[in-house]
Amino acid sequence: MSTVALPEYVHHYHDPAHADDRSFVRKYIFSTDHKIIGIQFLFMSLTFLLIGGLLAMLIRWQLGWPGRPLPGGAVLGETRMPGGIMLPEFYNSLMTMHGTIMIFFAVMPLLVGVFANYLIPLQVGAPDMAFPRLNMASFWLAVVSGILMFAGFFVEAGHAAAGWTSYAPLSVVPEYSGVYNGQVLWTVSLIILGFSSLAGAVNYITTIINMRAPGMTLLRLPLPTWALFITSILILLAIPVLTGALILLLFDQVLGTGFFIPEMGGEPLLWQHMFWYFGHPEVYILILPSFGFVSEIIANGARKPVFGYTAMVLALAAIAFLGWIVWGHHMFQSGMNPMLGVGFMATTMVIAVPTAIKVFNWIGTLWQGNLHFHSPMLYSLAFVSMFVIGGFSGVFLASTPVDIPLHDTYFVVAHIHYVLFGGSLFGIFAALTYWFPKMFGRTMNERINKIHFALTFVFFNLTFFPMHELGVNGMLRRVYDYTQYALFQDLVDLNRFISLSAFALFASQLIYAANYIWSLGRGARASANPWRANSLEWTVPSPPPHGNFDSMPVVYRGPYEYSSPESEEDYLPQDAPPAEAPRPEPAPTFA
Amino acid sequence: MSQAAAGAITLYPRRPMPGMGVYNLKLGMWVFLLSEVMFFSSLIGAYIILRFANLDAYAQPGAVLNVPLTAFNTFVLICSSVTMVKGFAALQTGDQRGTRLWLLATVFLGAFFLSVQGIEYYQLASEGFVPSASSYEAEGAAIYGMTFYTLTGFHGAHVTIGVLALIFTSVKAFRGGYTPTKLGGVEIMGLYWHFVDLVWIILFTIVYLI
Amino acid sequence: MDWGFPENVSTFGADIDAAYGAIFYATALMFVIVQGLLVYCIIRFRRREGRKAVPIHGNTRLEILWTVVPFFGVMFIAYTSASVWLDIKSPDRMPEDAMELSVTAQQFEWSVTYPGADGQLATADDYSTRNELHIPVDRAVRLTLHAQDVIHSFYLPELRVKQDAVPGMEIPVWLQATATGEYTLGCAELCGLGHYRMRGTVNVYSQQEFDTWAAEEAAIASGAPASLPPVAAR
Amino acid sequence: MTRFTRLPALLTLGVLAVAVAGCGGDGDTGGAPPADATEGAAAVEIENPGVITGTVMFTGTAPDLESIDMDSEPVCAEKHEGTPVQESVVTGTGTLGNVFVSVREGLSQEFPAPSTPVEIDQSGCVYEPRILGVQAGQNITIRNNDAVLHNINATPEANRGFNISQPQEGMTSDRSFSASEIMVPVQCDVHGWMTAFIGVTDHPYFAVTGPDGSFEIENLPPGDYVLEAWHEVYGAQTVNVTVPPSGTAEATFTYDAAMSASAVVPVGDPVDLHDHHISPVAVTPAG
Repeated sequence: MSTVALPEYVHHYHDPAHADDRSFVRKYIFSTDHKIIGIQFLFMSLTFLLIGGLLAMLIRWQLGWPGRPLPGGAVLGETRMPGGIMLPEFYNSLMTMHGTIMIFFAVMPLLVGVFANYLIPLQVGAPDMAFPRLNMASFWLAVVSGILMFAGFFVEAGHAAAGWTSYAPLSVVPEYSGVYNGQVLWTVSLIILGFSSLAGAVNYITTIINMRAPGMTLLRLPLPTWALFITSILILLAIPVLTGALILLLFDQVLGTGFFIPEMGGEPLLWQHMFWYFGHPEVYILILPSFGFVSEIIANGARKPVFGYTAMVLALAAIAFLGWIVWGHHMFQSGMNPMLGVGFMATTMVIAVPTAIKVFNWIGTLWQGNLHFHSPMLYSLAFVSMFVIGGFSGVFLASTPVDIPLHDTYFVVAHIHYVLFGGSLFGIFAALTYWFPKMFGRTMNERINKIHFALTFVFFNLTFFPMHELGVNGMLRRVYDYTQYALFQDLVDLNRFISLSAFALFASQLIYAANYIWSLGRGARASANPWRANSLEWTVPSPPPHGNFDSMPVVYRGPYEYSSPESEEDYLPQDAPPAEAPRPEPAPTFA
Repeated sequence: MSQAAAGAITLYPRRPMPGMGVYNLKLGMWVFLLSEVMFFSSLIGAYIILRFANLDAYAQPGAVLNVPLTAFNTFVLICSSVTMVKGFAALQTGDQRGTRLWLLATVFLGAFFLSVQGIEYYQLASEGFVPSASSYEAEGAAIYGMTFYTLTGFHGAHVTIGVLALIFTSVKAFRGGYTPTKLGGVEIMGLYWHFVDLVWIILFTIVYLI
Repeated sequence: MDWGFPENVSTFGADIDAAYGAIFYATALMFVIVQGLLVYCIIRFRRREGRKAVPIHGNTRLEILWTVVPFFGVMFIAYTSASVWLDIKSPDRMPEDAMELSVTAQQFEWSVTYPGADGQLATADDYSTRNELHIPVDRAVRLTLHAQDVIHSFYLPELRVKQDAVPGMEIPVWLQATATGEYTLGCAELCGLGHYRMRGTVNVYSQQEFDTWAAEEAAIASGAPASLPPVAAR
Repeated sequence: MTRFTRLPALLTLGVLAVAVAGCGGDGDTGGAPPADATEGAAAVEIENPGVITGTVMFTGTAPDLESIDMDSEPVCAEKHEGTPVQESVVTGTGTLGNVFVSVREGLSQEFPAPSTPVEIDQSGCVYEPRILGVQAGQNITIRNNDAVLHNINATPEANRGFNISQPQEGMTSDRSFSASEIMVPVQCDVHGWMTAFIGVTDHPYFAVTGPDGSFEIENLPPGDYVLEAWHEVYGAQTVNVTVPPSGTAEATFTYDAAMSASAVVPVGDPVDLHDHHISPVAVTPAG
């Protein structure tokens, strides 16, 4: 240990006597406070979530009523929906942007931008991130990127239409796609978003490694922080690969190079390898944080320690590691050497193992618990149930021969939505609701949340479960008008049913949005620890002041000491000194 | 646990946790460099794949590229790493003048490297080796030019950023901005510089020698 | 609408369907176990006043059990899948005496080239069809996929074939139909705004019918005027 | 492969971002002419206008036309009596049709684009007309008269191309080209046989011959001109003509069936105008 004292180590804790005298702009717009940045990310990504959902509704209109004019759809213009009839190129833009926006601008920033920012310093006991200004840059780069991505809808010849995977050469050559600047905007926007994610990841990793409070050993970290830590490592290592691939794509698009153009010596499959080398870790970036949130909330709801905490951490790490060696399973039918397919199938199958560990450990956490069904708990239980279905459909797709009929059909669409909506998004609902009192000092209306939960659960399954059936029947994804195929003509009724369910699903989300916005101003005041939870963020006021903690917290135990014999109450905060009773809290607001 | 209750501010003790034993800035730079490793890996990977797919399109070492000139340039860049180390060592012993001079030397060597690379590009371009398809006569050369300029160009961009950052660091050093107890800026500058140097050695081997 | 895959008319289709069925029953069993446990916990351990949860931190023996069992389960699936897969896709295992056809994909059509009377591709008596694949029943057919512009995917749902056609690559595919009739040919990889229209038919004939058809086509092809010089478009 | 270098796109990205906030409208209608533009060349007063009349002759035996296999598109096949053919060579008795004739050199005035659009139909899975002339900036109305998807993929060199679709019968789209270009190839990718060529000029002095090979270009200012004929199979030719005040000039082009072997049809690339003095009738193998 060096004896040189370096000022970099000094962190400012909150002083209640010292009023927060930052200007409005510094406090709420160009803020370096991790909590404000988290909330900024929150509203940005919720906006994109809404936009992405609206795009999906347009897609479902076309699939439910192929070629039928959408009432009022003509307002979108002659180049998109002339007379309300959707054009195929607009359909392709819609499904491309639905995927891109949901993955890069809704789910990823909701999981990482919002919760990594908000939770990590609070859960490790730090006053802020390691690099607050870098953190601010991360948010504003994401805004720039989002604006560029959205701008694509308004440029000549429309937005990117080569799918969110943007396979070359379709994404490169305008004569093939009919898209000109839209495709370039897509590429540039994602390059910028990559820098934003990178800035975030450097911050999260450094903060978790270096800024933990005394006593906060790695195996006392709450699981959300663990999940976000591993997610950050994935971002750190995966995003640069995407950036490299995107830069080559951009050169092909604007400078006339041909990295992915066979006539010029390029390789179309190189794009796929580079994209999926990033893309599969990306899938785990989109689910691991939800694993963390759900573990936290299930333990809280069950009033029990997480079953097999260490195994949970190891499983997270194992999933993240395996995520690097399975990318080829997206390319089984791509013309890749079939022997490689066998290898990728084997590694892909192995991922089921750590995933099974997590699922059984969640059930183990419920076992002999005292289950409080507050709304975050309901969302979390739905997460486990839906994610399991997404995992099982993954086994079908992982098996190379079974993938032959299922690849690029609605079976894949069902799979990704069971994982991303049934999984990630239920996890996000759980987390948004669970940490709402901490973020805004108020509580959401529990009854409305439960209505939202019930509607979402029902309509989610009515929307996406039948898609398995469509896929097994062979219905292709990314197809504007499947009735062109004689084989799929009798699928119209089922598609129409799915579309109606999807509309109801979308409408149900508006209930949550309304409740969220209403609760921001009118919700009941929240105490510091309404869920009677253990981790450090619940030891500070709701919302926490600038600088988070009055003084440095000291941690004595892990985060899941619920129903511990040490305590009279059924919870035991991480910073409560041994043999000291937990702070008195009012009765829980859920029931 | 020492809490210096100096006025309104509570100070973290020097090392609150058994972390990595390095301070934030240095850890952050290490973490960032990991992502840079992945970035260059992706470009180098693309280069290798494209080269194996178009073996005929790539010239033999020395047939197109000026290997001796670039070997000399590589030597220059390695020297700049040495001067960087010297600068940091001088700062640790409190030798302000040495720090400034070694930093300036590093700036000079970095800029020299870039100039030689610029001259090399100019020569190659005037011989017809440009990164587009139509201008170079050799068959299949498009892919060679594209990958060559992309790889070396991205490294050049990193060196450029490094030189600009070194100039900033040097100015700060001349203003006495670094002391033996406050040397984080120089140390992370060095980390970045050594990384860029290391990447070049790999690129030189792959692009010029193999 | 059927509840399973479309009717299978391919020799190896039965193996795929069997693999699908095996995974279906295995996952259905696991589905019942996991969701059943979940529902059981939710009902059995719902909140009761005055009851305190039991603070169990884990159980190593159980955890090892549910690590090892899924591992061998999925490895078994992977092992059985591998041979089916290689029989279908590996060029080494494709039938030697197959009829050779060439398939070219471009926006937005499939063109299939047949060897003429000489049985050889790339000779003068070749002829081709557009958006139609004509093959004899019970005979192995080996197709070489090409793509002109972007990536397409050669998709025959009833024959359980799906294989991307990538520009710059030649990708072999084989199949053997088991029943005559008209089936679906489609494109499974997004290839542009006309992607959804890039479909055609597979006509599986008896060998006799096929020979008749082939003779007719060959006659038309040889009698037809020499095609005009290509227009310098695209 | 022809591809745009879209470097300017990168540079305008920032502008685009602002444009989202600002315009929010439809940026894709293309260069529509101003509403008050009067029709055709009438906008420009020509003193003592002259006329060029002429014929495109054809010698040799015209080839049999390639038949189109429309089996996969019965909706279109029904619209044709007998087997539809690729109408690439349309001949009369010793004359050649579907030749695009236009003035290439000799004009000094500017001619505003007419406000009335020219129309091109897709009917029975062929383009009507196959050869179309249009002035730069003038709208082209593209109509789908078939109950199947057509896409219109225009791949010019000097202009911004487009690739749009019309999935339903009766749909129309308006597009225009901003720069003169002979010829812009147009292709339907869904029906690979569907081909059309659009000649874009920056003046109204062009014509497309009928099967009788005759053409007439009116209202020309008196003067010396280079006239070019373009045919998709037989290539391009140029000829010098002098138009007297208020008079008529004659011009004759002659194509031979044998030219198809050597002709490289200059699509997109303008012919070399300095070649025209060598011989009044010359096949210009461009490319």
